[in-house]
Amino acid sequence: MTPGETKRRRDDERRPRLADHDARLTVEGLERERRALEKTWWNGRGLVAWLSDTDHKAIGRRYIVTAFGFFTLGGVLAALMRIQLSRPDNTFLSPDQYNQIFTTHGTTMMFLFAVPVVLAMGVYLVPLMVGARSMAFPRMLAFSYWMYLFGGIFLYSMFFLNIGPDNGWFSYLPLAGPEYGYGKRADVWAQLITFTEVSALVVATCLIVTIFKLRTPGMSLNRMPLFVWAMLIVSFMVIFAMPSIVISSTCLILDRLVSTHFYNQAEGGDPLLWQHLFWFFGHPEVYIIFLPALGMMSEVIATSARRPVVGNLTMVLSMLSTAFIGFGVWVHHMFATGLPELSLSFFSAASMMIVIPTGIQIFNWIATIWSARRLQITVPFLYMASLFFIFIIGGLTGVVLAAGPVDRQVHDTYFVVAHLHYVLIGGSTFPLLGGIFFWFPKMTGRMLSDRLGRASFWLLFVGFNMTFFPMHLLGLDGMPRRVYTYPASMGWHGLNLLASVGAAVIFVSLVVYLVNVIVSLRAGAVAGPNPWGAATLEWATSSPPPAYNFSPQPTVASSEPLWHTELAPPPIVGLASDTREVLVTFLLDAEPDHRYPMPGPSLWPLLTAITTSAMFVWSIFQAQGVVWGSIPIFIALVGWFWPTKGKKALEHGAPTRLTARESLS
Amino acid sequence: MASSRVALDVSDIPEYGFGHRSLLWWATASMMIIEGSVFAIVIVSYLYLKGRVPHWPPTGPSPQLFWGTLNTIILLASCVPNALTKKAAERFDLAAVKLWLAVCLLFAVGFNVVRFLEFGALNVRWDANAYGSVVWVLLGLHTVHVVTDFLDSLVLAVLIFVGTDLNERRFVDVSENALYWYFVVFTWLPIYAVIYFGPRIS
Amino acid sequence: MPRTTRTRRIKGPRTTRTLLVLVAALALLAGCEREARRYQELPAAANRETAVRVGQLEPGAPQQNASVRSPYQDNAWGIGEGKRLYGAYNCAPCHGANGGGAIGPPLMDEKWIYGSQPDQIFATISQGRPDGMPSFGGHIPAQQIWQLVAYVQSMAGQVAPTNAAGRNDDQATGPPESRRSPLVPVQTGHR
Amino acid sequence: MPHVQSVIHPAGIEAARASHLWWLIFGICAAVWIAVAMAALIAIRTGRRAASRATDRQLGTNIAVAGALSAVVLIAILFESVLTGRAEDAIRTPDALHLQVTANQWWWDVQYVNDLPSLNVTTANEIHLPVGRPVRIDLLSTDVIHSLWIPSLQGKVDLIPGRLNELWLQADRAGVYRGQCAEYCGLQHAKMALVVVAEAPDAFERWLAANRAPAVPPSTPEQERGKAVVERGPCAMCHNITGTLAGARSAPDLTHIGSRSTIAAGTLPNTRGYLGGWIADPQHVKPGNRMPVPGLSDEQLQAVIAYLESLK
Repeated sequence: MTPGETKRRRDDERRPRLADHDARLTVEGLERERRALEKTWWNGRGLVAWLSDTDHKAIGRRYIVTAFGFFTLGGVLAALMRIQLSRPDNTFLSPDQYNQIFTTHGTTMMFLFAVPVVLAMGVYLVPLMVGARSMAFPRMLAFSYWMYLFGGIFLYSMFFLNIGPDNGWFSYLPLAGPEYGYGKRADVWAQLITFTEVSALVVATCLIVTIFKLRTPGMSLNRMPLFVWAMLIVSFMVIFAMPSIVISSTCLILDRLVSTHFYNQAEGGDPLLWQHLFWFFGHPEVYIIFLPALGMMSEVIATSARRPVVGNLTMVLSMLSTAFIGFGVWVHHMFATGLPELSLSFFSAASMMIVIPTGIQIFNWIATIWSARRLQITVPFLYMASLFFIFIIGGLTGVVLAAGPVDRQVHDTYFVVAHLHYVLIGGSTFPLLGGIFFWFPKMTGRMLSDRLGRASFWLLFVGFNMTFFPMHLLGLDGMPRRVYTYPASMGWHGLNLLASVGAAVIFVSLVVYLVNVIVSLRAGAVAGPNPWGAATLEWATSSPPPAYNFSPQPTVASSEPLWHTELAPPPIVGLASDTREVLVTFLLDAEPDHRYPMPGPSLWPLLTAITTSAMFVWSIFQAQGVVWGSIPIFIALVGWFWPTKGKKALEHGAPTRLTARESLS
Repeated sequence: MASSRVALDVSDIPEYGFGHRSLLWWATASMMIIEGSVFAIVIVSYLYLKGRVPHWPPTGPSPQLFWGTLNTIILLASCVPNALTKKAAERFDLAAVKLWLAVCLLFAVGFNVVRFLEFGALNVRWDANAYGSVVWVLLGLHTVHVVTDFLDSLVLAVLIFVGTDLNERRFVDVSENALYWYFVVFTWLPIYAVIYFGPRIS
Repeated sequence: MPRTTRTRRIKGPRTTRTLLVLVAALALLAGCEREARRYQELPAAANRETAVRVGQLEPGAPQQNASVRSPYQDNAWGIGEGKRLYGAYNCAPCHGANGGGAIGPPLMDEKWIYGSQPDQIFATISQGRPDGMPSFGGHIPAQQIWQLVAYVQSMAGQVAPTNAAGRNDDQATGPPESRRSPLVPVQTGHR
Repeated sequence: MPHVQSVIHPAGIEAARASHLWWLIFGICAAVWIAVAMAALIAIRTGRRAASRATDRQLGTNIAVAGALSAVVLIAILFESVLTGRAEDAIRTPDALHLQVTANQWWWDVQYVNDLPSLNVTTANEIHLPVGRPVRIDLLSTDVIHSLWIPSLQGKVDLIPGRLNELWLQADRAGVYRGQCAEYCGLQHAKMALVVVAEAPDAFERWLAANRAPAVPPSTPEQERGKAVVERGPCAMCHNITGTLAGARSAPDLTHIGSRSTIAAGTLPNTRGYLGGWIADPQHVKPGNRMPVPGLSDEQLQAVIAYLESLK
């Protein structure tokens, strides 16, 4: 038996002990601990410190703010389209401008808003909800944010340079291919996808590891909040769905840049291969956007109803089955491509069956509200409850689209535009806005104004239906999607004008929401740790939480720890307060396993993101950019993982002002 | 909760964990899922394209077996020093880790060199037809993994030999790196089968 | 110590801003020029046709170099349209699908019988040449001739690779214009 | 609304099947929506007064019942939809009228295929159909993916380069309908429409015969001049007029342009004024389309218009 083996044997026997009436638990002991933690987890002041921050709360906030920035840009583009379509034969936009605008609108909303923002909510909330001091791999997290930010900046600088993609957010071949996609526009789209893939995959990995290994003792899987479950499932969907678009967009760039023939039917390629690969990612994408919203629904409804959601297990199971079936429905985007009848029937069936699990969840929520212990109709609850009226319409029109013969009529018409906005806005953006409203006090320490909140909600509710409901009728009356104008003789202008007016109402409601945020940041009522009387752990710490989230780290004995204070399980002591240490637990029952020091702030993630972005952009103009551009990335990565004394210094608390040299260690 | 007088004292538990106990293992696992599905999707696309044309390869001969098979052997053989590295790391045997990691790197140099000969043995250019495109991408993707695996093993070896801030977690790194090595080797087997026997079996 | 950091903080952004502005301006030019879709207006130089110089000798200062800029030379859209017209107007049967040449001279090599200057190419297309090159003037509007000129230039690697066309969705015939190495043009004159 | 392009105003059996299925699903979905909305409202009222005495077990059974019900409804819809899909094949008969539609950016090339190729009829952006006879349309594309959609008659099918798709339909009500490209195909996707005229069989046969004939020779000096301009000028580089020197195939066939109701792929009515405006500056009406500004003088333009109008 080598000394190493004896050491392993000994270490495996080291287990936590119960500390009784410990000095560390006296008021002053806890105070001393907090002061030490403040010092250890403090990030320092100044630009460099800001750029090298790795705190999941800071990054989550940045993600959310950035995502809403892109949401605004995408919204402005939508407004331009509504102006153009408000009357027939309008010349407000040229066809070339319109095509770039609708493409960039779709791309922004899917890749730069919907997915990042829901993942960002997870980044901010999951560690708090599972009672962890930090996210796993905080530096990877920072890297993912910078990649996302640079990707968005890349898209919009190209857009303003008139190199905006103009082939639709789905970039069908051969229109986006080397022969018909003149210039660099299609490459810009494909490379933006690469940026967002990288960031989404990294976030998904961080979330999975955090949820599996950093849950505080006592939080066995069956005690995990539903939102955490949703984020876990979504993270797995991301890592299974994204590879498909990784490959297809890479092949697109290769076809355009080095003349491979993946999508060239004359040399054995196939344009439909693109559609299969794209939608094998594209449809799960919808559920990636939608499931986290369901998680938020559950948290908010449980809180408003003062009771846990009915049928916790069925909720989890239906989210799981949605995730599974979600990978088996992609062909319903291709019903018009002339595929064999049999496969169509199969995918029809799958596309209809996926309604059931979502239905079950909706029934569960209704039952929860029904059996509430004095339901409180808060603003977040309004946003969530609107789903019963709006999202349902989207879900039901989804059934319409699953029926082959009808789909071949309304496919690629405004009926589908209406459907997808009812699903995505009704099923994700409404809950998201409610969720922001709900967790705003936790993030900022202040409440949003209830009156402005209600005004904004009702404006959105009215404006949304005004904009998108008429589109069902337009589709049935034969108006195709993606047309930059339409002749007066078709009689579509009345409904289009109505939709455009509705868009204006939506705009007003969002302005009200923004005003509410700005005003409340300054003058909002100060929120306590738990203003809504919610049950989950993020409400156990102060608002906003300290950099180290919890001290002492709580443990749990039920799935609603804050509603069962009588259980009061013993908190955690003994985590180092002079290094950024977290407690790693076992996967299933979250028994304490070992302590693990998290790295401190660093500039390397930013530098790696810069070098990576440079390589990505270079490579769409010159193939050799891939080779030469990779060298700086490698250097940056080595710098990132190179251990130095400096890092030790950081782990023992950041100096008052972080200099670039220190933050590069 | 801070008012409680009883607490769970974790100050005595270890600061590392091997295998599925470590965070790194899970990150590696997630990476392996991602890249595994990437390979799977390219292979599916390969079969899809194969099914659409009468002859496969459409024109020209199939890839020569020699270099690819040789590389398969080298990769499989590299599992031995890799396994020994992993074992050594998991009993904190620094000397053995240094030795076997060095051997692994030698193998890595070997299959990196042979890999570039493989491209020549494909008998087709990427811009000749869809078949050429898909085999080049398949081989290219795996090459990226072979190269990166070599590079990060190299960096790790340097860290081990220089010995800066050498603690248990560095040995965990070695063990996870070995895990990823296995991944690179075992994903090669289906890819090898597809590239070299896909054209031969019709 | 704080001073240095302050100065760095103040100076940093300004320099970067100026830098960004510069880069943006350059990119703007490049981007707009490459991507603009100019359907309607004839580009400034488009209605200039010059006599063709078949011989090398000319009185006084040589005028060859004083040539017009090809209006679509830096415009991916124009080059792409030119490529489409090359097929639509049956240039391929004589000059080859990718300019490899057939009964007509190849267009992808460095040899230019009647000169590689844009206006010379324009004249060749619009006025025709002895031994079989038809005169397309009056049959093809000047705008489209200029698009063809830009495409012909790209076939011999006379335009930036980032503007030249990629492969067609067609049988693979050698590297596409965007992957041809630039050649130094030589005016051979008519044999 | 004119309803010339409406899903719910079918004029053919296939479209009628689809719209029947649509109304069925719509009815069911409307009922479901009302049920859920009511349930939610009542739940909110009950919840506010904390009036529910139901145990989670009871709620669970209700949820299970609701879930089972929705499954049953969905299976019913699926069943009906698959049956409809099968029924659509009924009109696939060998004696069907055979057309071939080839999509181009951004216009439709229409061929009436005859066993004797010499008897083929070529036209563009306008389809004439005999009422009550099944029609098989072979779908091809010369460039990117398009989708042929004539809502009044049948659902859409894509035209994909390198693939041959089929669209089967039958007009049961005489009338003029409109179709449009339904797959985004680039700059002028919005202005890629076509006219469908469903008429009595004998009227159709007359039309077909008329279109089989070559172009009528010019009858006035102006038309004569117009013909000359067309043959000598830019027009002949792309357009075909059977029986003249204009024989190119990369633009719509003009042999009987005078008899068509629209120009520029269903974009403009085919009147003297619009025709003139279109020829004078196609890029103004349809920016980016493949017809260049021909740069004709005024009297050339007038002559060309006179000639084209004479091509009945």
